[in-house]
Amino acid sequence: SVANSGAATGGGAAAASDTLRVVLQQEPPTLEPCESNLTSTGVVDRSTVTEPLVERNPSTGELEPKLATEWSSEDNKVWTFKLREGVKFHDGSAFTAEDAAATIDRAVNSKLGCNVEGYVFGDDDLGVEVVDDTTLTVTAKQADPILPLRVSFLEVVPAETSATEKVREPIGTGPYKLESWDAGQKITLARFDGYWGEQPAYAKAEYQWRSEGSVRAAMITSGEADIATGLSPEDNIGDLGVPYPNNETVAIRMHNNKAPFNDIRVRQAVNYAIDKEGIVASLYGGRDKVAAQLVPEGVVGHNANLSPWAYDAEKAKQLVAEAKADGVDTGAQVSLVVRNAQFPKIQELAQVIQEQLTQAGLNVKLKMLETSQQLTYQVRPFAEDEGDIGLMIQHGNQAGDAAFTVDQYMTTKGAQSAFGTAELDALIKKADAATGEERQKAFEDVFAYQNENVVQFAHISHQTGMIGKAATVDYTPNSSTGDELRVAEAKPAQ
Amino acid sequence: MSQTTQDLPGTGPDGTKKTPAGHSATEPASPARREAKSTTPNLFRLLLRDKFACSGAVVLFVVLLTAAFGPALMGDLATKQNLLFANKAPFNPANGWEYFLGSDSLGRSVLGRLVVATRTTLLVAVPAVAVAMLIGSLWGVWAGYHRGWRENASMRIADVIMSFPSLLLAVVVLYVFSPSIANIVLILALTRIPIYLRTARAESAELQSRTFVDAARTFGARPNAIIVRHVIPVVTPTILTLATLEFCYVMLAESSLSFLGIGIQPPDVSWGLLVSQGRQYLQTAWWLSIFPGLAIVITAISANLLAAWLRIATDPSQRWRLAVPGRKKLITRIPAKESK
Amino acid sequence: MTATIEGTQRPGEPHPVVLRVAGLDVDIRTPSGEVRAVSGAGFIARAGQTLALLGESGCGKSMTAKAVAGLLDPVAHVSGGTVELDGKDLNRMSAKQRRKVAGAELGIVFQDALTVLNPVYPVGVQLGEAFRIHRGLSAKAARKEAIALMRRVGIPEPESRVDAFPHQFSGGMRQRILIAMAVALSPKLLIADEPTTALDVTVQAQIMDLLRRLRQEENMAVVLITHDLAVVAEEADDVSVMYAGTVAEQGPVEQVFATPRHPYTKGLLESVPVDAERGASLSSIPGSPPELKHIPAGCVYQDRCPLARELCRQERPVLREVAPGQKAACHFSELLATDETLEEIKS
Amino acid sequence: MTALLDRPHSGADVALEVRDVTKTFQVARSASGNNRLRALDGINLTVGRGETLGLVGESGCGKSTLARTLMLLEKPDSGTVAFEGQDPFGLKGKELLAWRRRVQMVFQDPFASLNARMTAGEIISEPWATHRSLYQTAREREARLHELLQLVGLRPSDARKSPQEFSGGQRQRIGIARALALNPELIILDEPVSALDLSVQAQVLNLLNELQEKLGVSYIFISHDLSVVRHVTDRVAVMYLGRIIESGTTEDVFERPLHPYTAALMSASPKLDPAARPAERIVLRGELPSPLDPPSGCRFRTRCWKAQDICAQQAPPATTAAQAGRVHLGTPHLRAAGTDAAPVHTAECHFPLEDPQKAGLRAVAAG
Amino acid sequence: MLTYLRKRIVSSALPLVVVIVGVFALARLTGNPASLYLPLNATDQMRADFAARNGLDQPLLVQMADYFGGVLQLDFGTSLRTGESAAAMALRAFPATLQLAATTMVIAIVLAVIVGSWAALKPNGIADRICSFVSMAAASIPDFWLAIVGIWVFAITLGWVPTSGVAGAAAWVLPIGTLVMRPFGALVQVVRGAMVSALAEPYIKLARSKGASQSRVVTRHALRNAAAPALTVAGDLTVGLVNGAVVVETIFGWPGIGKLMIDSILQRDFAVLQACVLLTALAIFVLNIVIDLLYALLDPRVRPASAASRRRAKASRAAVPAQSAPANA
Ligand SMILES: Nc1ncnc2c1ncn2[C@@H]1O[C@H](COP(=O)(O)OP(=O)(O)OP(=O)(O)O)[C@@H](O)[C@H]1O
Ligand SMILES: Nc1ncnc2c1ncn2[C@@H]1O[C@H](COP(=O)(O)OP(=O)(O)OP(=O)(O)O)[C@@H](O)[C@H]1O
Ligand SMILES: [Mg+2]
Ligand SMILES: [Mg+2]
Repeated sequence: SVANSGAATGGGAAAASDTLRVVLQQEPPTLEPCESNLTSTGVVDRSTVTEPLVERNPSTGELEPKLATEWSSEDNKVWTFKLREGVKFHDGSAFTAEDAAATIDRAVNSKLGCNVEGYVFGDDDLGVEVVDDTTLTVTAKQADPILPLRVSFLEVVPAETSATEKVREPIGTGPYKLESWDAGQKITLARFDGYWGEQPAYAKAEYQWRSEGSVRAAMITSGEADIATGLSPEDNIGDLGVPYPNNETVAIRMHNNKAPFNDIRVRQAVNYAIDKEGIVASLYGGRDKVAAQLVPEGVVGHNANLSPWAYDAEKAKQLVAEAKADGVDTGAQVSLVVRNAQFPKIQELAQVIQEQLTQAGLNVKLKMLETSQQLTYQVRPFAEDEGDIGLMIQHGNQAGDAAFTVDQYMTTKGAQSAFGTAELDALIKKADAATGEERQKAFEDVFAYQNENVVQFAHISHQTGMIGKAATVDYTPNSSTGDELRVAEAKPAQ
Repeated sequence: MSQTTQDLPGTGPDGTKKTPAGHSATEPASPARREAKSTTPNLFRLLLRDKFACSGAVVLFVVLLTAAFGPALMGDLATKQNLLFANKAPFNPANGWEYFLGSDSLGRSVLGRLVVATRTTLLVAVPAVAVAMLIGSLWGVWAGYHRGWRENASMRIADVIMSFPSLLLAVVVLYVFSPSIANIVLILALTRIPIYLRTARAESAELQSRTFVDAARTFGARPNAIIVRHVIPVVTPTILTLATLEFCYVMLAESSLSFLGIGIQPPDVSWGLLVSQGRQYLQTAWWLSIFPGLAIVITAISANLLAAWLRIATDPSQRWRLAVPGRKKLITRIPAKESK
Repeated sequence: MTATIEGTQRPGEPHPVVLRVAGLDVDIRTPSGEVRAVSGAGFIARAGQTLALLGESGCGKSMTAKAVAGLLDPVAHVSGGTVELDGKDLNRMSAKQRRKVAGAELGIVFQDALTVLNPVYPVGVQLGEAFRIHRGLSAKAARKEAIALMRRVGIPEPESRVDAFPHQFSGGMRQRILIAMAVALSPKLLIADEPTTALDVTVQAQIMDLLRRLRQEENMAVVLITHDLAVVAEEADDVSVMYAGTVAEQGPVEQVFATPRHPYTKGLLESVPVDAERGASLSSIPGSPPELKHIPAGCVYQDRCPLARELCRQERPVLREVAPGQKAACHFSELLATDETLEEIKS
Repeated sequence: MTALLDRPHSGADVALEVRDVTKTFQVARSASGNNRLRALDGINLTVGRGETLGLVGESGCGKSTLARTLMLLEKPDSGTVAFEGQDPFGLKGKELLAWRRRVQMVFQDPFASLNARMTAGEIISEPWATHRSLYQTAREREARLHELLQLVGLRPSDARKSPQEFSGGQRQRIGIARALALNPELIILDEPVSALDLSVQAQVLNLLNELQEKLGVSYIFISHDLSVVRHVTDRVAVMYLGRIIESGTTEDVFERPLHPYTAALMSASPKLDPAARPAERIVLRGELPSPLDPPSGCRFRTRCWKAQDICAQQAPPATTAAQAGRVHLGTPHLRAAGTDAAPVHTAECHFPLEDPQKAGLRAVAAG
Repeated sequence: MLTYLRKRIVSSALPLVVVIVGVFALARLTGNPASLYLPLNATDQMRADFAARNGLDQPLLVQMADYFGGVLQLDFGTSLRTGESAAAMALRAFPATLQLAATTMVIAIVLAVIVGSWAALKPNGIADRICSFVSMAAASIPDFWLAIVGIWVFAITLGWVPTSGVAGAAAWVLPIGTLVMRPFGALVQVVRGAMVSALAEPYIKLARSKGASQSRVVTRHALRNAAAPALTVAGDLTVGLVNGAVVVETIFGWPGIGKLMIDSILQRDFAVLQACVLLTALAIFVLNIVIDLLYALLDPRVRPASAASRRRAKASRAAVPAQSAPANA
């Protein structure tokens, strides 16, 4: 608001303390709850305006009750959810099992084309049944041990919500309700008095968006905003920058249908050739972690025993040479396909990798593309290129379960998987069906197997995000802050 | 009858008494006079006389040389990474001359990158300006000369191009083709054609009503011949001046495209891209964006200085401005004497 | 400078001296250096009389006029001499003082009537501007004055035409408007630079008529610049013949035309097509004036003069009295005081 | 309306014949709502071979428009033009080019008609770039260029200079040399000397005269300087508001004008010789009426001191001198040449003027 | 004048249609939006549904016919991204851009007229040289760089203005300060050139002959005559701004049409893109007509039919080719 920014420009610290001002990277296209797995939507929606039945604790990885208080299943197929009583929607109506059922139907079983549908649920529809006002059963086609986790992506909306059109301004049950949306300028949320849980500290939350990182940082330093997302170390935020591990992993995905990546030695060589430690140290200020697999610690299935590939330029050269000696055309051009501005310093990273792969004896051409173009390389059916393709991917597992990673990236026909093997597919299938310790173990095997026998990926790092936070605010980011910024957790600093 | 031919050579007015000075008024006799005879002063000499334009020319020449030979000399330097030597400040002799302008976030020499970027920048800006200038001005001259429907249609086409979002064009070209220097040139050239088209058309329309063009028509000269002989030479200085302003614009447009991520793509490197990439290090490593920015500004100013001069130098009615006041007097001072 | 003109005040005479120009030098900047376009020009203009400045194209007539009015192009500047208007030296005045004089005491009609009016303002506004500047009149009052002026110079229906734009007037009308503008504040001196060259004879006659009337009514001194001998003969009292930036000859019109004492004047008079000589070849002055860059030492006319001798190549003749009231800058002007043509004199 | 009779002094040798040529321009609508400006309104002209026809008239009466129309720079709305029996407007391609070669023009303004960015040599030899067959080799062209320069009184070294380096008179000579480059048979001279001062004017007029004598060129000579016209032309046509209102031999028109406008013109012309000045000068009232809204009937009536009611109602018929009750005197040198088909002196006026000599006689008789 | 206006409007309507058709066709060359709007692992069925829902499965000509049918009923389609009416989005963003463009141009023109006239008083003099340096530098600094430095200096270090946003007058300072540079630089050059030639015109001397002071000569007589070329260039520059000051809008979070357009392009949000282009093209079309009217207002000679005679008059007096018409950018 005018008053706020006016005061802010003057002193910086004297921000009105009843409003939390957040500055995002981009404006949410909509606040449609069934698309809240999209970062730009979810960051506002999730657990703030709308709430799911079940919520994953990003720190512990445990599922916690939200609008459902209990859930259970005998066979991992039919799941029964007990719903919380006394919950009200922002429009005053009471939350019942009807609403929960409608939400699931709308998001998963409709023709709405919701983003969660493809992202979290497979092609199959779910059976939903309202038992009574507070009881709901959800039936999966096949046994699904992580169905509650999947359900945690479904933000509950009233049953009256249109099932044929998406909504821009949702009605939810969350601690904040949407007060106003000045399209292009800002979104204002106001504390929902009828909230069933604890009242948040801030009466209002105000979202703005700036695409330049340095501008977001500047807004924190000048006192125009309290929280800024998606900063990078260069944005000169100083002490006000708070880093956090953000679940994102960067890797190179290699195709294997052409020379030289059709030879596993070359793919191994790529892994040896990249100086991950060096990159992390010099480009990312040592905050990122060198990665050995596509999921970071904290995700079910993360294999703690895997160690990253050592940086060994000599070995890389040697492997390439060996392949060459065996008749592999190691001089064939490889396109290193990179999406512009996907994450901080991606251009620099791409150039470093190009350089290091060239050192190893490969012929690498850098291809920086805009999102839509890059997607044609990222998702099946893959665009053809004049040569072999190495795609830089940034994968974030928001769900905390490796299934969300491996199904996509490692199965033979996975939407974002360049290739796989039958054995790996089998391992994955087994892991998907497993539960508990067994599940953890099974996915660990999957990751170990890929690193040893498939080598589709050259892992680079598990990234660290950074938010800017004014000294007047008390908020601790966690691994999901980038996807769901729970403003209700923020408090004025003492 | 004899009167008529009096000033023809050989039949001087004073018949037998022909003296050198009396020989003629138009043909200078003394060597000194003959030397000064050429009244269209040598352009190069005029250039040397204007300090500003001269320094502009020198800068442009250096830039051209850099673009021509720099990459061969410093190509390796520009790509040699050294992650342990990242973001070193400039003007530190201890780092060696290669790092005189500092190093970037990958430890590459800023100097080397600047030099290599010169070629890309010129390869984008010069052809883009040249292509747009050639097409736009020839088209405009043609449209303005013929007037009528050709003029109207051309102006409407210019309107279309002007109101077309050039960014969309950029994305289309980048998507349908691939991000390459040639395609950027294509976009920038295409979108700037109307500027020349309009200017050339206006001048040409004015020129085609001039009497000397009518005169050419009376010999039966064809329109194209008239355009080549009479219209183009007059329009050229204006178009050239415009082209220098456009040169600056094109460099900027290219950097804006880089900023939006749809321009020159790494590993190619241009001044605009360097500024764009360097902007995030503004507070931590100012030299990454300041030096390429300066390069753009200095080149633009130099081109403009030269163009301003060229405009005056080629305009007979303005050329006197290039004279430095009181520099040289061509005034004969002969004491007048009363005589009987 | 010896080439000044005494211009003595004849007491009790109705034609006091208004303008006295002496030794006027004007230099022009060119890419190859400075050249002198007007060199030591001098003349006087008297109230109620017309002085004609005569000379061929490019000889410096307009330059002299503009120098007197202080309106030279930036390419040129006055480098010597005095210009006295009513006894005040204009060249010594500050820019501000000169602006006070401009329009109020000295009016000028520029050579190119077709372009000199500002195309974007109605003529009424331009006519009234002098009143607004010097008399501080309101726009309304100035407009009234403009209408009166237009009526005075014979523009029909001034009330309706006062708001018309210059391009809506014919050449002759525009010329009248310019004259009206120059005489708006009844200046003491009016300089008219080729006011009729672009016009045909019937309009020319009208304009000359107008000038004559204004001169008589206001007792103005008029400096009339032209290269038309016939106009000079009909309109002027005195004439100054200029050649290559210098004054070649001056004196009362009848006297100068009857007995020219400079070979240039004589040559000019001989090249007039006279009715009787129809179809025959005309006499002309061979060659062309010297380029400003290459003004010869000695007499400026030497290259074209049939009488030129060694003396002419070495010494520049000064303007001297060769007959009562008549001056010429020629070493041999005495030779010319005959009825013979130049050809005959030479041979 | 009867056409004004007009024929050259020697009936057989007609070079150019113009019949009823009308040209209108589309212009901004005037107060009366008219937007068609009749610059030429039924022009009839004949030029004989080797003859000089003078065209005089007030500024804006259409002289240049006529010249431009004859040069095919404007297309007439109606009427015919025939040069040596050929209608140039019907020609195309090679034939048109051949015609262009034979008819040339010198433009009114020596400053605007030369391209300032070309040298004199380039300007003069420009026509050969179109008429390539005229001089095949560069050497021939060079030789001809020098010849032309010499002819117009310039020197070979002048070929390298650009127009700004020449004085007005010299520029006009370049224009003439350019017109001569194609060896034309008819040259239209649009005020060739009005920008020049006396001595230069004399040079140019002499040159033209000499060329005519040497090469037998015909001229149409447009000017408003009557003393010059009188000096150079054989016959004169007087234009007023897009029409030719009087034509005849130079002497007839100058000495014995039939039309009041011609008389006014003659009388307004300043004279160097005080003796030649008319005792009383006819000063016309008012301005040239707007060609957009020409007066009804006789165009001149708004300024004519002899106008009566009929002038406003009827366009005046063409009247010959004989019809006006004149004794035909003819021109001495033509009579000497032995032609009996003397040119006719006609004017369009309801009340043609009396013969000044007769009037003088009457005055004497009355006195 | 009215007939002229009518003619102008009719003759400019066709380009408007051409622009829209061109944008329509070109946008569809940039690939299928489905991958941007559907989950990465969307099934073929989902893709087909998406295409059918948005009419993307039809042949291009049918799509175009549908679109124009809609346009005639003022239905400009809905945004793929936000589900809002495309027209509403474009109309919401446009005023922000217009405000920015108008303010920028007004400031740029005023400054340029002052500086340019000052420089023109003594061509090639010291003031002129300084102006030429300053203006050229202003015109050649990358705007995004200037914007970021501006934020750094004025918002963070000095704290005088907010970094970005649209709240309050102070927020306008940086975006306009950034945007004004290029028009200012280009216009100074043009105004200077036009003023140099205007001050050399004979009517200036006429004004001086009446005793007009320097300031009167410059402001009353020269400026108005010099306005036409400046107007042309100012028009072109305004077109550039109306088409969206993308960079500045992006950096300062200015919710304008430029940002909307680039987002729509990058997000393949065709309906919004088309609505934006239609709107800007319309605005440019109106702008061109306004400029034409301004010409006539500034210069009474500019009446369509009298143009020919004016050219004649001008041509006949030009002793040297009129080289004074200054170049523009
Ligand atoms: N801007 C200029 N640059 C260079 N030389 C000039 C300029 N203006 C005038 N001159 C020169 O100064 C000389 C005098 O010019 P001026 O205009 O006084 O001649 P003029 O006698 O008025 O001629 P005209 O009868 O053609 O008007 C000429 O030789 C001319 O070439
Ligand atoms: N292209 C044109 N468009 C409109 N009107 C024109 C055009 N050309 C000439 N006119 C008009 O036609 C009339 C005749 O013009 P023209 O130039 O033939 O006159 P002129 O007799 O040659 O005059 P001057 O003695 O001034 O040269 C004028 O009223 C003029 O305004
Ligand atoms: Mg003059
Ligand atoms: Mg004419």
